[in-house]
Amino acid sequence: MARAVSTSRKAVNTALAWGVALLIAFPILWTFLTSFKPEPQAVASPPVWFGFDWTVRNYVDVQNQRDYFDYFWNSVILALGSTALGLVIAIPAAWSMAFVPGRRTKDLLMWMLSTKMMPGVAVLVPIYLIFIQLGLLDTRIGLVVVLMLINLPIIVWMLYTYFREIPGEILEAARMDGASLGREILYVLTPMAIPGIASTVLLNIILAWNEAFWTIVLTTTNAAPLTKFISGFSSPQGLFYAKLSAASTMAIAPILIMGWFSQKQLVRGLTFGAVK
Amino acid sequence: MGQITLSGVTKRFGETEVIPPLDLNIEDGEFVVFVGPSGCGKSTLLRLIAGLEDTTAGHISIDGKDATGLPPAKRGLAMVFQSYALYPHMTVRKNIAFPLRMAGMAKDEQDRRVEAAAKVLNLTSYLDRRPGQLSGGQRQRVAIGRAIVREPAAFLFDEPLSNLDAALRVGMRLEISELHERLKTTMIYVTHDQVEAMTMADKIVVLNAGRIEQVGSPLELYRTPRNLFVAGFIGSPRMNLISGPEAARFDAHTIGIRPEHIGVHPTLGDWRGVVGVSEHLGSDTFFHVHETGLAESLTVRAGGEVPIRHGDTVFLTPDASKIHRFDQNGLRL
Amino acid sequence: MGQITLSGVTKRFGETEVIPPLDLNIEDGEFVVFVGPSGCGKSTLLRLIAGLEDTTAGHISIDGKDATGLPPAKRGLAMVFQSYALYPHMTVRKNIAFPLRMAGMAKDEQDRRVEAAAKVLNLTSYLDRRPGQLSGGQRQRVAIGRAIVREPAAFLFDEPLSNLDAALRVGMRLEISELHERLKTTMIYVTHDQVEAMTMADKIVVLNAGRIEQVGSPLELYRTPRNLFVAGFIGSPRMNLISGPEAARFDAHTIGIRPEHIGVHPTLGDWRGVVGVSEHLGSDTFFHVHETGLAESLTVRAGGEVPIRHGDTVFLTPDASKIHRFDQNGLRL
Amino acid sequence: AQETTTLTIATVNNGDMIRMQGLADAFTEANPNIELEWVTLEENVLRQNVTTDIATNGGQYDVITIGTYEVPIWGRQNWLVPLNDLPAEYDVDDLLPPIRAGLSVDDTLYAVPFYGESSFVMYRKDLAEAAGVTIPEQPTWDEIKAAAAAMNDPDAGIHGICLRGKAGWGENMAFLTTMANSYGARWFDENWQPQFDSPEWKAAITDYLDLMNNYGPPGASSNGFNENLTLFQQGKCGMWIDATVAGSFVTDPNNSTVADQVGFALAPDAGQGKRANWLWAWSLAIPSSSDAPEEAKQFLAWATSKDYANLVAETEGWANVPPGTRTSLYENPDYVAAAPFAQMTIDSINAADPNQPTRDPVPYTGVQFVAIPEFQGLGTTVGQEFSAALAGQKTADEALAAAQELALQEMTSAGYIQQ
Amino acid sequence: MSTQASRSAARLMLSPAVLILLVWMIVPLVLTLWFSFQRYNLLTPDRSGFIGFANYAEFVTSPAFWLAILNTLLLVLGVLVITVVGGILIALLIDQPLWGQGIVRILVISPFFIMPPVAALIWKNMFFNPSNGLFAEAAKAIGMRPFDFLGQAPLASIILIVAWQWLPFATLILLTALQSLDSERLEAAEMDGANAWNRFRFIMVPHLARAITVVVLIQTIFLLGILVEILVTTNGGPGNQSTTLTYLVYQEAILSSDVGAAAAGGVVAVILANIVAVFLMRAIGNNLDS
Ligand SMILES: Nc1ncnc2c1ncn2[C@@H]1O[C@H](COP(=O)(O)OP(=O)(O)OP(=O)(O)O)[C@@H](O)[C@H]1O
Ligand SMILES: Nc1ncnc2c1ncn2[C@@H]1O[C@H](COP(=O)(O)OP(=O)(O)OP(=O)(O)O)[C@@H](O)[C@H]1O
Ligand SMILES: [Mg+2]
Ligand SMILES: [Mg+2]
Repeated sequence: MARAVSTSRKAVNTALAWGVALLIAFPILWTFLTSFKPEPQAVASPPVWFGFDWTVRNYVDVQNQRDYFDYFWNSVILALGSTALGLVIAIPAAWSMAFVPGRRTKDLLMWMLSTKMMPGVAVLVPIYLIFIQLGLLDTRIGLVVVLMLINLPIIVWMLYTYFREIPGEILEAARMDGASLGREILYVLTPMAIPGIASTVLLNIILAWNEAFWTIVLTTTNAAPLTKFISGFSSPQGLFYAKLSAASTMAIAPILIMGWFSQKQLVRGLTFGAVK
Repeated sequence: MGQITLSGVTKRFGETEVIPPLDLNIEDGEFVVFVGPSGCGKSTLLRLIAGLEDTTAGHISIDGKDATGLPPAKRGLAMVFQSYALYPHMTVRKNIAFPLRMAGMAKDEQDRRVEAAAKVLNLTSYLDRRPGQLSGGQRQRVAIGRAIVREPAAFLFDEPLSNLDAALRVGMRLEISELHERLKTTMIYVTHDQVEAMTMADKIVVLNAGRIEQVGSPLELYRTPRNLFVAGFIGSPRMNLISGPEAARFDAHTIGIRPEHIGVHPTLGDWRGVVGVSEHLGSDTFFHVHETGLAESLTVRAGGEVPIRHGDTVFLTPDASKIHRFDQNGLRL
Repeated sequence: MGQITLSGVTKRFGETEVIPPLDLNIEDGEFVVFVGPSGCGKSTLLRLIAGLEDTTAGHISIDGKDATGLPPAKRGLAMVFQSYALYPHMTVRKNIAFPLRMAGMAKDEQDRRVEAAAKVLNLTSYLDRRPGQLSGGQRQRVAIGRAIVREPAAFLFDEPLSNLDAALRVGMRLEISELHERLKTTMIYVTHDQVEAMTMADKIVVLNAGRIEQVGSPLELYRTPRNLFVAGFIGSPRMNLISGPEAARFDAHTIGIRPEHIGVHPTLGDWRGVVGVSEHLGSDTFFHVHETGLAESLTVRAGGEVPIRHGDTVFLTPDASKIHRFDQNGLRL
Repeated sequence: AQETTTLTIATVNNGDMIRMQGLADAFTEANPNIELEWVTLEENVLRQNVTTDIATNGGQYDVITIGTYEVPIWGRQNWLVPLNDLPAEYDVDDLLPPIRAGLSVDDTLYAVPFYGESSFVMYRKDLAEAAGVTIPEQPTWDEIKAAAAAMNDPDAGIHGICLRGKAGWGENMAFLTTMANSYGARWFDENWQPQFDSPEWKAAITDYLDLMNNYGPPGASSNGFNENLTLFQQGKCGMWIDATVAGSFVTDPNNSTVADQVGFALAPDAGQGKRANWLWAWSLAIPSSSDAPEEAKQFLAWATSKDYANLVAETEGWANVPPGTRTSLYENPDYVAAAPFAQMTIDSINAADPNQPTRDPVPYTGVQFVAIPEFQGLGTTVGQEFSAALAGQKTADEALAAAQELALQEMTSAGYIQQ
Repeated sequence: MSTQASRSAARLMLSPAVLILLVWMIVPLVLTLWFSFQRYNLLTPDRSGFIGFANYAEFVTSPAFWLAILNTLLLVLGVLVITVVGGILIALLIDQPLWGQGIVRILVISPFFIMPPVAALIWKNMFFNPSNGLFAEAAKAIGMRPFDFLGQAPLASIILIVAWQWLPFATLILLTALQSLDSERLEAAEMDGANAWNRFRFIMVPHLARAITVVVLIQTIFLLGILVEILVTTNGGPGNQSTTLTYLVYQEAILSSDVGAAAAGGVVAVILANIVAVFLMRAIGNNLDS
């Protein structure tokens, strides 16, 4: 409704929204702040807000304990690798479901989702044994495959809902124009679905980055990502709030920044067909 | 070349037979319009010809060769879709060149053909825009351009104008007709708008529930509709249909008389009635006449400046030579 | 009651003045159509009356009382939207009853009114369906039903038929006209389709870029368009406009002559030309005549059965009494 | 060129281990053919990863950090490489006897201690003085209770006593088992019958709950070692009974606000002949699935050697040397001078007897644990019962009854109790 | 679109995804089923063999079992209610015209990017801790006794953490749905005399139904598997106050190293998850089709 909103009303909205937003983001902001405090000031009572002795010592300490970048790169590789692999498998599947739907398509999709409901802990030992057999323990490729499998249903679903909004006529036009199936997907479907694929990729990267069960269980050093990095900080000895904050900040910062910068794309596609 | 023959072509979706066995012959260079109410199977028939659907039974041959099993790209046909189906991520130039690129044509030959098509369609200055930056009519022209460059044996159009507004529709209608005059390529054109059918077609195929009701030139259908369905479908406003004693007077189960073949007079005439809504178009006036005892309402066309208003009593006289007679099965007598 | 007066009503969106100060008076019971090209401000004007937009300046009074500041619900007006704006999760019955429910009306009174409206609109057998299960025309009727039950002082329609196909549009047009005959309530109807405007209106308001070009009955506009804009806008096919020496002959900068006021003859006439595309509608034929030296193309309407084809040379004769003359500012002389 | 071998070392993320990572360059310089990869994890995650790996023969690690609980069990399964062939200069006999015993199965050494610990009482001298109580070197539980009552001042943010409350066999149950030991209670009788229905357990748990409810910090049911350490360093605890390694943390002026006010005492007793102190050693071992056992041994020998102790002393000072493993360290005057808690530590360690943890005879070994595989799970579920009691969600009797029931079920299904 | 050729192509292109997911599901499931009938403790490999339903019996009769089911349901429902209601309110709020909308949005979605262990650590240490946490400080500042969140209200605390993590997701989807609401429909309701509350109740909420079901479906899938948050904060306690089914299985698998019992628990969990799934899919499937 395009009636003028009074300035006072807008001011009230703004104040409310900022209040809520700051409240929601507060734990993160506070962690960030704390990461620059000396340990004793991190637990000072009453809490210090800004008037503390700013220091990057905590970051140095954390970095000295273990090399952040090893973990960081593994996180990047696992997130990107599993996403890329997932796309390669999911795009054809989503194409099939969206453009050649059968009576079972919905059931199939729901079945795929239901594979996500299997509790990881229950199948930990079988998976671990299989990984030993295949020599995949603590390998990036092993983790890439597992993360891909975990997120595949979500990728397929998102792409499916996105593809469904692309008129089939365009693909038919490509077919009439002499494009083979592969070219139809490569030249027409994929470029058209870029926004949807982008948000799928973003969501998948986030999910893969933050996966904190298999990545901890199936890795030791070579493939260990930031989740493993942070799990070594969950209770160090003595006063540790500031160091914990520093390590936490390091673990979440890359994905948080990526998320902030790409939130438009992420939001645009993140509907799972909930919005028609 | 573009001679297309359907023999015994049938289409079933699961249990429902959308197209019962159907024969049709389309000559090279003809402009054929498929017309019929929504859901009658026009698009399905067109898609069968295009190869976008499999036939359940029957054969399709193009230029004498059996094309029933060929994939769409191999049939040498081009299609223009209702939604235009442009590739939104490509420029107009790339859109038009796409079929050539897929055919592996040399780059400069592609360019040459695209330029030529763009010139024909007045698109030259838009070649580097994306479809999203074009108006509806321009988009439609791009879709046609994409069809032209392939130099197909025949063009297939599926309601290409239905997304345009009234004024544009009239303009594009003319452009397509002129294109046909120029290229003389076979065109198969689907619409449910009978004005389009009448004004564009060499031959109209009237479909109803997947069956062909009548095939003929526009004026054939206008003058001698084979049955009630065609009579009611062709002509605008619709033909007035009257049954009962008045029809019996003409030795028919039902008689039909078009609005333009009825005379109006304030005091003299065969049928008496009261004027309901009257639509003044300036050039013409359409009266809806009630309480005639013949049908709920009779539509009558009169000149632009007839001094008759809502509520007046009028007398109507049909032009006897223009009365259509139908038997109880709805077939023309 | 539904007498509406706009005085000095102005609307600005940010910097752009969409409606410059505008005065308009709408009498109780009138059927007023706002017509004009896309983006000219028709919807905005309607929404100003409805109260869905604030006026930047000026006053709106309804039945003599100032309504400028009233919220929409308090103005006693009902609106039918282009998209129908039905509530998809409610049955037809609930949709129609919604305004009554909001007004806190007793349940049985609600039912009574809904039944009555449904009967008027032929919706009785669909009352328990959801909008999603209805055809376009039925949905449109539900939207009207929802407007009727409130017994508003005036109905506002914003292009209510533009989402319907041609045939349905004609039917619904009639239904709305008949509704107006029956209810005699003020109706303000927005469209950009001049056929709708001509056939439905008691009074047409032609808008262009937010300004009123002319107000008058359909035939007034058809016969005496005040300027070139109205002349070109009203009438279908469009009036032929000719400027240059031929216009000078008539002491004007531009002359206009409607297609239906030009005679065609194979050998005799004022203007010589070559027939391009001809559109045979059965009842009429429209010729597009080129190479006249007067304008790119002149449109001529002839009877249904004229033996003239593409490429023929013809002679045209305008009906001198029907020639419209305009000065260099486009104003009628 | 020599082939380099990479050793993957799983360590727990405590200060001593992390310090070792920093100093490991000394090792790799001396052994250029060996590269070290560190996996540093929080204790529970470490245990979970290492257990899964070793039990499935995954071969992820060459050196693992495990405790006195795992060593005998895993050694018996032949999951660990025996360490009887350590070089002479390593001086195995210098290891403290109770610790060495805990890391051996049938006289075969399966792990070498990195640091060892017992538990003792840490208290605030200033608060005790202000409250007018003295805490003797060998306190009884009654004296502890009295001192806690005297020092408790919640309005000033000071709690009389801080004890573990977080559920876990290595968390609250480590403390509670030693407390129960000192009250004369035991986990099982000689026939593996659970004993939580005994009056000794009842007394121990009741006293524990009283202490914590009256003089403990809020939220004690989620406090473990780290939480209590933080509280004590902030000066919020009058007393704290916990691991002897904490001695160096609470006296470290960099992190502790009360560094110069800490007094130490042996763990309390209740007149039953046993003190409430435990015995634990974080130790290094080599899984039999390792593909480089020889290089791993070299590393083990270096990391737990006297030379390593000297290296730490050189770089970080004597107070930071890993304690509790070698007799020689406690005979070193430099160390004794730098570590005020040294004597108390060695006395506590020597006072613990894994084979005779409590007054009555038991069929198991282990002071604050029962060295059977089932104890991890059982200890933790029982720990949850007591944690719930501490949170006020159960009474002592309910918790004890539930513990008895759990233990009975577990021991029966595991086959210890024959029906 | 449905020629024979395109249908076979579709089947071909669907098969990799289906096959690998099938393998990913079947192989561990079969192994798990197999283990669930075995005596198999990692730490006592010498004692093994078929023991019938003993593992199941033990798991189901364990005192924590029913509580765990209840806790699981409470956790899932609690988080769903908070995120859906909160999500709607926040979506309504930030959909209004306001200054700095972009930044507000960024702040609101931030928790979505936080990995679960970090989220749990932050909340546990910096907020819930009754001695050093900010909540305790806040309580002290207004003269109240600090509340021991994790000790006294463990499940509620975990629900709070998890809801915090998932609130952005719900908000985003609901916001998008809200923005897709045809403004003409709201205007129609306004013309019909509906006030703001009635427009919300009769127009917006029904419009959001579909988005809500999607939020419920996706979140339920993830919520049923919540583990790390519990592990880091309460370890399922005190007692079994915050033990969920997943945590119970974890306890068997990891703490007791009892693969057999864990497998039995896993099978039970899978069955329960599928019951929930079937319910959800019914509801959602319908809602997604319409
Ligand atoms: N893929 C399909 N599966 C099942 N039935 C279908 C399918 N496609 C079309 N139909 C049915 O076939 C009939 C004919 O459809 P078709 O699209 O050819 O109609 P149409 O004449 O083009 O209608 P319109 O004028 O509305 O475009 C309809 O009843 C339609 O429901
Ligand atoms: N909320 C708005 N903010 C800014 N400009 C607007 C807004 N609404 C409409 N306009 C502008 O006002 C002008 C008139 O719009 P309006 O919708 O009234 O046109 P219209 O005559 O109804 O056109 P159409 O026939 O396409 O519906 C247009 O130029 C449009 O861009
Ligand atoms: Mg169609
Ligand atoms: Mg408009």
